[in-house]
Amino acid sequence: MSVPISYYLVLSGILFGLGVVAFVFKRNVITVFMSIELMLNAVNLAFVAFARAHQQLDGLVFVFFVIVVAAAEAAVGLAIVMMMAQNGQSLNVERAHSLGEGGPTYLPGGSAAESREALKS
Amino acid sequence: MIPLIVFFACALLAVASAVTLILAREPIHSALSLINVMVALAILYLLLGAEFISAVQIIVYAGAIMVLFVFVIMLLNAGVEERTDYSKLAKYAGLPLGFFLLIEIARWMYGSSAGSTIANGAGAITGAVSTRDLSSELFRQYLFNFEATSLLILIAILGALVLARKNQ
Amino acid sequence: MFMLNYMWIILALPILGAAVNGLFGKRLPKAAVNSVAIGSVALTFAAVCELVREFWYLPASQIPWVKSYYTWMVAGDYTAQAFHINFALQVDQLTVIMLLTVSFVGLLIHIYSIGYMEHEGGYYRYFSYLNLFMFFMLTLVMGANLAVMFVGWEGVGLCSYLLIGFWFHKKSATDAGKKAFITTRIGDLAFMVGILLAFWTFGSLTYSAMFQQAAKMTPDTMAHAGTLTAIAVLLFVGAIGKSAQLPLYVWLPDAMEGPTPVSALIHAATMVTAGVYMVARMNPVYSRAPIAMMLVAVVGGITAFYAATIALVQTDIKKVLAYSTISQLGYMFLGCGVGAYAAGIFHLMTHAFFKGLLFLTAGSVIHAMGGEQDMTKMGGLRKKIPITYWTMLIATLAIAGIPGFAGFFSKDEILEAAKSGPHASQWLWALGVAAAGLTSFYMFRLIFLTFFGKPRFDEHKVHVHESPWKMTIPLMILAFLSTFGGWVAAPRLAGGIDYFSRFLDPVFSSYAPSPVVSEAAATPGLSPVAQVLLALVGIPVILAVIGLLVAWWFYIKNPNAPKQLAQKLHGLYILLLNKYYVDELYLGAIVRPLLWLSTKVLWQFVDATVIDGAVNGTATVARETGGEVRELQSGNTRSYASWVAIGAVGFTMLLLAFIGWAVR
Amino acid sequence: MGFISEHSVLVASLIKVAVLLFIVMTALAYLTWFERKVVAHIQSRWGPYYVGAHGLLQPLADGLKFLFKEDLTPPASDKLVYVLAPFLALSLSLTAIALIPFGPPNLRLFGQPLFVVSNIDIGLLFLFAITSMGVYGVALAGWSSNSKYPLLGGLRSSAQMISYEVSLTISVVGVLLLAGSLNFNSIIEGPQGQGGYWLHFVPKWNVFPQIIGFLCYLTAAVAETNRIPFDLPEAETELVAGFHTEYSSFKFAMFFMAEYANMITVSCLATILFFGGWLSPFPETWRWQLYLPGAGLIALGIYCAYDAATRMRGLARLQLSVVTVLALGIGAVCLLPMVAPYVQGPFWFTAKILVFLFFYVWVRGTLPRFRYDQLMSFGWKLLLPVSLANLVVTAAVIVFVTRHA
Repeated sequence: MSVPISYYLVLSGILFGLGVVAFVFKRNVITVFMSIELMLNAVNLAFVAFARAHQQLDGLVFVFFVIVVAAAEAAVGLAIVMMMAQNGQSLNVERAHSLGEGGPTYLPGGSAAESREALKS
Repeated sequence: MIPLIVFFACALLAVASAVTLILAREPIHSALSLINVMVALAILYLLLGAEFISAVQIIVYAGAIMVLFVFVIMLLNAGVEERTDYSKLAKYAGLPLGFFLLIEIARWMYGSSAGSTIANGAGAITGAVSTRDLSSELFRQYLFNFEATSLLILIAILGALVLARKNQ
Repeated sequence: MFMLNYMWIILALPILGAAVNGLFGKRLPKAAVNSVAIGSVALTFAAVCELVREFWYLPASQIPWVKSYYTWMVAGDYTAQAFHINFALQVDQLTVIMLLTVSFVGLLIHIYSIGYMEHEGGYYRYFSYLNLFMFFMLTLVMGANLAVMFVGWEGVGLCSYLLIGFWFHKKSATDAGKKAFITTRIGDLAFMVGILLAFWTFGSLTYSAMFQQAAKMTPDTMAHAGTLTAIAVLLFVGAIGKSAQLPLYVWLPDAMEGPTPVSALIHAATMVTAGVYMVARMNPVYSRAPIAMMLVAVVGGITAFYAATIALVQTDIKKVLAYSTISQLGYMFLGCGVGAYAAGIFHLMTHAFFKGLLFLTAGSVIHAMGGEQDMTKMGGLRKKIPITYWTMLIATLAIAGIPGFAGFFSKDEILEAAKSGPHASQWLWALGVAAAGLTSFYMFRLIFLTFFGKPRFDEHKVHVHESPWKMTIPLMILAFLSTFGGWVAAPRLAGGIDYFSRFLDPVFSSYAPSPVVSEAAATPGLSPVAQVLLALVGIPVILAVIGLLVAWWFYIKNPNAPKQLAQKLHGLYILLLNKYYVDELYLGAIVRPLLWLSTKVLWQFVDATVIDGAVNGTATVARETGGEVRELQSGNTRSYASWVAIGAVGFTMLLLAFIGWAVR
Repeated sequence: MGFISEHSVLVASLIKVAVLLFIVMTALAYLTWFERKVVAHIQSRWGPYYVGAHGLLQPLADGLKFLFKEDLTPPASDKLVYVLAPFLALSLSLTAIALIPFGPPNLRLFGQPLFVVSNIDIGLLFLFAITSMGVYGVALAGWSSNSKYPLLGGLRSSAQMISYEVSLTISVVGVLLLAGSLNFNSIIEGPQGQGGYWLHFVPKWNVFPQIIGFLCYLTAAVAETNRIPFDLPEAETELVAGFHTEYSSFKFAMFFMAEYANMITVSCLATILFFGGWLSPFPETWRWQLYLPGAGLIALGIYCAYDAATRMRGLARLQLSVVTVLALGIGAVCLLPMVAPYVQGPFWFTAKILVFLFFYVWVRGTLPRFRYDQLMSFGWKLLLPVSLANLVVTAAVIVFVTRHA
């Protein structure tokens, strides 16, 4: 009784989609990073499945590279997060928008309402 | 029979964990659920006969990268995530489209590969990709890429150091 | 056979020296720079000698000896018409002559330069340029096809530019450099077109192939001028530029701004004669283009006379020599033009000797006078700098064509050809002879003004001293050569063989439409002695002597006669003094309009309004759109993420649609 | 029945796991006893003495105590994670042991390898995978109990483990290069398996060519198990008890057991990689080694008998005599010719492991604790470069030899 490859692919597709949703949905920088990792994992699954299906090693080799890149990304990204925190900035991506149109407006950490006020100004 | 059971168990675990990743407000919980996903995927890799990959998946991803995440979360004591909602775009366009993408990709991948089957778990383990072949592939055909990635990660390390250094 | 197989060594040595001096010269001590520069050139000369020795034993069947080293340019398919150029070098009699002349004179002048440039800044720079020049000149001479030759052609131009403007802090020097470069460039344009036309006509740029093609073609006649004539004329225009003939001679006098050894090497001995070499080299083409031949001859003759007239009244010692160079070059072209290529080359060689010597002695004089170049402020130097004086006197006798000296033989040969050669014409002969008279006049004027009479300078300020041996040794050697360098052609006078022409004969007769009589047909029915006597008391010689006497009368007998004459013929004097106002003419006719066009039209209209307008317009548009679009940049990462998601969806949709279509 | 025959591998594995679990649990319990005894003697004390003869029942007592203590959870803690952490720690450390081969794989019972639970090609990698997950137990425990000291302990442990895992792995790679495999059995049977002996009696253990790698491994392993001198996560004097400050009763016991299980795992790994695992150090030709296990046990029994007869009184004497009987009995069985070969593997393996465990306890009894920055700089600036250098040199030598052989 064998598992059709399509199952794996569908699973990876679902995971990837969930990763995208998480990427859009999450507010915390770290979790946003995590959602990226989730997407990468989904892609890896697809790679391995294809490699298995075609009996070729290239897919597996590529997984390595994906993992390495993910590691690098995590290292740098988390360092950035650390700096954000050290500068007393909130980890909420919606509050970190110094590059936004309208210049660096610091959103007070209070209620959403006054934050919106700050955004408008 | 067993492979199917294993597969569905892992798939279920993975998807559920991914959903909890999204829903959890506590970053640690998200991290844990992501680890779950990774472990589940590692098992699936075993099922697919990619032993080495699954080991690497656990060692590097779950054992190193995610530890880093947990470490940072603990260090910053990142509290409960506040569900601010400044981005109308994300609310009304991003999320729906994300879900749409999810369904679309899944559907397409199914359609593109429906019916093609591969060897089951037990067979896969016996017919597993030997680490030797994998490494020879990696160090012969993909040597340059390998070196390039090593350089990349070195640069990443340096970048992380520079960023995290106390700025004086 | 070693050197014949490794001819590139001859080119490699000087460029090596140039590279070493140019790159590290700044840090090297003077001695090292010297040894590098001199050593490289000396080795080059040795290599050339070895080459000549091997060439001597080469069977005639293997001449010209061509060796191709690597494929340089390829374009088009490998058909007959494909543009395929090798970096190939060639040796034949003509090359041998040129090689010997260039490398030997170059060597001497290098040695001379050590003494002359001793106290100058940028010492290493000077020598690296000089070596570079040697490299390019040798390339020009040895190239086996027009392309390689063109490389040398342009390279020597570059070096002359660099060396004329060597004292770049002097504006006049830099201007002179630019003038030389641009003026020659005008000629080079035509030259290039000529090359391309030649390729288009012959399907190759390699000499032998071209000449074979040319030999197949029907020669143009006086009545009907065809492609051959066009090629010949175009190439000759290039030669006009390079060899400072009418009307493009204007750069050469200014080129005297450069160091004197440079003037000697580049602007007297070697580079300026490149044009003559080219015409001689392309003789199969020229011989089939009578109109071009006539053009060459006429331009040469007129230049010879014209420049001589200007030289009459110049007071700057180097300027005089410059104009005399122009006129001598005119002689060479005259020789080539009337079909006596051998005579032209012969004169080229002898001229290299005595004109190089003249410049060097002039440099020695200037050196002795502490930088003074105006002859009217000299005089009476005879006793003070004897070596310079004697060598310069020898050179003068040579250039004036006094029998027994080198110049006599070559010039006589040219005039003979002009009188009785294949393309002879009385007028050209007359021009040549007149120029000969004038030459001897202004040269002796120079001598008398400089060395005789009482000093016209403050002896307390300027203490005149003989130059160091580094400078005098080359002078003596050149003096020796300009005395006996011409004797190879001596037997001709007695109706015998001209060994020089005999030696060069294969080059000029192998592709000639009708066998060229390079030895002037001796007057028949006379005993050799009579012939010799006839030659010795020939009209040129007489005129030369007259010129000598006139100069003596003017500048020794009664020194204020010149002024009176100047008063009498004031207009002519002024005209000559201002070199026929040619520079001013060019300035008014060409330079000013160009300037106006470029400032008023091109700059202030085209650039300012059209181009800038376009650029600024784009910028404005970009800014406006950016101002609109930047509203998107909310700074909210989630919005960005949403944009990414939207993009992804769109792309995926596209992809799926495409795949669906592809599958279907 | 059909199911069993169909999935004999599965069933056999389950049985083996159960047995192994039992053995390991006991071993853990008595490892604590062992440690306390040794440390006590190092500090010239008697150690546990009253509960049973030589305190042999002490572990039992401890276990009961843990069970009956009140299990309290801090109210501010994150319940789920708080409960999850100890389970994670223990289960992972136990799982690791399942990969260890305790004897030659070709010894079979009912067609199933007797001493090998799982003999997979990349056993070593899996071991590392599992141990690398072990960090979470500590880290999460530290975080979830939501109080200062545990948090600090958790942070320290995660940083420390990550740091030392790197050098641990790299120091092992040298051996892998020599063995050319990731499978434990092929590593064990590598050079010595082909009957390799120097001077006919010195076994070709990897430790000899890889001495530097071995030292690195040993150091990193101590740090990996959070033991003195690297026990900063649970430094009593600095952080009360580090990550398990808030834990009590059985959850605490789990952490406790996990630590000892890790010790065992690491020792097993050292044995396998560097000291030829379950292979006997003596050449095959020395037949008498077959009877060494039995002889040893009988000797132990005799000692116990003597001890019981001379020193013990009452209950203790009874216990000791039980031990005596057991020892003598098992020893006798081991002496039987058809049994003896089966015992060889486990015997030697256990013996070697015991040496390592003793070493651990010894270190604990001897060395003081590092300061945290010292720890980090030592790990990154000394250990890692040395192990890397070892790896490079090994690789170079191997390449050279294979080229010229």
